[in-house]
Amino acid sequence: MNIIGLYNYWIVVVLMLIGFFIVIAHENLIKKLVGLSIFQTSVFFLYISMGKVAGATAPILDENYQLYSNPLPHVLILTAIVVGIATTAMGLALVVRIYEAYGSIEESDIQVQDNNDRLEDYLEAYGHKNDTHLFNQDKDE
Amino acid sequence: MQGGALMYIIPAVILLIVMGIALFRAFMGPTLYDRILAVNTFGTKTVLFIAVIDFLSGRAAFLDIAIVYALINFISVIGILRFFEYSSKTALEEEN
Amino acid sequence: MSDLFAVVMLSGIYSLLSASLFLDLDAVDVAFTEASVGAGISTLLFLATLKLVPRYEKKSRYKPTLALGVVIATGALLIYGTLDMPHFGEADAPVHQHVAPRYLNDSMNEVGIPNVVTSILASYRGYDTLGETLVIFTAGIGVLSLLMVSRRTKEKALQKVPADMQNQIILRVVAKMMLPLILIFALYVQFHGDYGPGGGFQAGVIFAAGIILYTMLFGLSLTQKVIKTEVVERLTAFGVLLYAGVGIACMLLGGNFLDYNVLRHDPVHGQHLGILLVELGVGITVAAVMITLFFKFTWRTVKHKYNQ
Amino acid sequence: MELLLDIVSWILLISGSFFALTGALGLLRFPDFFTRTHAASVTDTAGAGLILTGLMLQAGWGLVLAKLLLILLFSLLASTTACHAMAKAALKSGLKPQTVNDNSNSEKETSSKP
Repeated sequence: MNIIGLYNYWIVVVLMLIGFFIVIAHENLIKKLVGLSIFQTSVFFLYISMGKVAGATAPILDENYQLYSNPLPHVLILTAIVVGIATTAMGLALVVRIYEAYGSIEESDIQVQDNNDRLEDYLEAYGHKNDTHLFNQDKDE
Repeated sequence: MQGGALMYIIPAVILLIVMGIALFRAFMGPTLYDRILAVNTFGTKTVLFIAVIDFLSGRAAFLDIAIVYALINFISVIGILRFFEYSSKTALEEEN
Repeated sequence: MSDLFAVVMLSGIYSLLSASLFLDLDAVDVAFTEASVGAGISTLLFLATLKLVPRYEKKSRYKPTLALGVVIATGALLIYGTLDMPHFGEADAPVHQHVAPRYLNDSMNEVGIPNVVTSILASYRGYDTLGETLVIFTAGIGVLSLLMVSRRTKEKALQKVPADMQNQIILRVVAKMMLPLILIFALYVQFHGDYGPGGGFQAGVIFAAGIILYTMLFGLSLTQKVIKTEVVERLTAFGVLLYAGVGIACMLLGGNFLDYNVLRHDPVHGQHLGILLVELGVGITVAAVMITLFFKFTWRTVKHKYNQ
Repeated sequence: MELLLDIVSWILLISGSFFALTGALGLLRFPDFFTRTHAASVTDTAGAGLILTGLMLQAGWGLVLAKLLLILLFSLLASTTACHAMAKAALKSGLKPQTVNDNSNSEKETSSKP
């Protein structure tokens, strides 16, 4: 078994893991989107490298060439790239709105604010409107 | 054209080295402007690299891609610079 | 790196590099798309967003140990999974057995254009591409509704905020010289897509990049005189309608949906006409959506500046 | 005739590569941003011009030649303008060129730009 011939998949795996790590380990939403696009590119690499045939040329028919790479992955990925940018733009628009609503694009800040809101609702619902010391204590943390 | 391949291989290799150096500068660059400069250099060298590679592979029809690179490189550098029109004071702040 | 700006710039380089890699793997059309989309529009959109949100990342309070563990475990599983895959560049891998030979051998007789990628994109897998175009259209609508700016705010803001880069005279002159070349090149890519790398997706993005360059240097109010926002927004829908309309025309002429053979007396000529129209629809939608996206982000910035 | 063309394009390609390499060395080794701009932009223009002309001689008449000319035009216009804009933006944002007095122990490779 010649294992070295699989190196293209390993590159894909490494890239995919870098993207994955950025998405789950960083709290900044913009960085998460960058990580997502790296992840996306690794999938593109997977498809395109599968379509490659050794010694072949690009699939534009020409009488001088006989062997062409597989054009089907190219088509799938070509549209995927453009759709990818459209979804990224959607994500960026959401980030802008989140920043306008919360004043932060860090996940933990957003979570703290959400929890505070929920606590406030809870206190209000159970008639502890004036027990603000509870609320403030939580906020100080 | 007997000398053929070698004529293109030497410039291609040198351009690759240059691209590597530009990438290094983009990572290291103490100020942000160094990074922008490195990005620009990287882009122009990629254009040349693709042009040379096209001749090496013999299918010169792919020069379109080099043109797109040249355009996109210009546009993105302008975009980056425009970003600083608003916040030129903060542009020099060093990142850690 | 905590400076998001540097992150965005490096991701632009990454995108250029990956486009070179695609070129090396014979995927010319994909390299084309990645270069114009990934390095161009994507960087510009990220920068436009960074103008609206803080530029520096906060230090995370958590240690990334758990995340690293999860990632390494996933990686080990994936590597194990690759062991059964066919080798890189093998000509008899299963991927190359099923439909690809048909496309490569028969598309010249059935569709009659040399670029196999275009003939698959627009003809063999026309449904797919219609779906993708709709997705782009939907994303455009989504951003449109998320980042709405009322007309009154726009008008008020325009009076106060001067055009960007007012003082960059050299840039403006050079950009004016380059703009026609960019737009003509976009049209060339659009209509030469049958014979070389290119097509609606790439041409749309390049066209949009040209308009965005103009907007960046001359400001939104001047761009409004060249190309109205309302017109661009209508054009997003028009592209999709053109695509679907070609399909319906095929049905009315007695064929299946998106079966271009019936458009002309000669099937190959019909295919040519169908692909041309469909690619035009794709190009219009992509260009209009990209321009709309950029406009929306820029309007948002103008609004924020005005409110301050 | 063909031999002559070959020789000329050899010379052009090699000298273009040489310029590109020196530019990269300048980008790597020069002490501050303005000197680096100087190194990168000047050699960018020279290297691109020489390499593209070398390729043009090999292309022969046709669409390829036209495309190469277009690339040459773009790179001449775009890279010089971009470098100018960059240097201007850097100067405006308060980045000062390093002068001899700033660190007298460094060699002659200091900025000449105002």
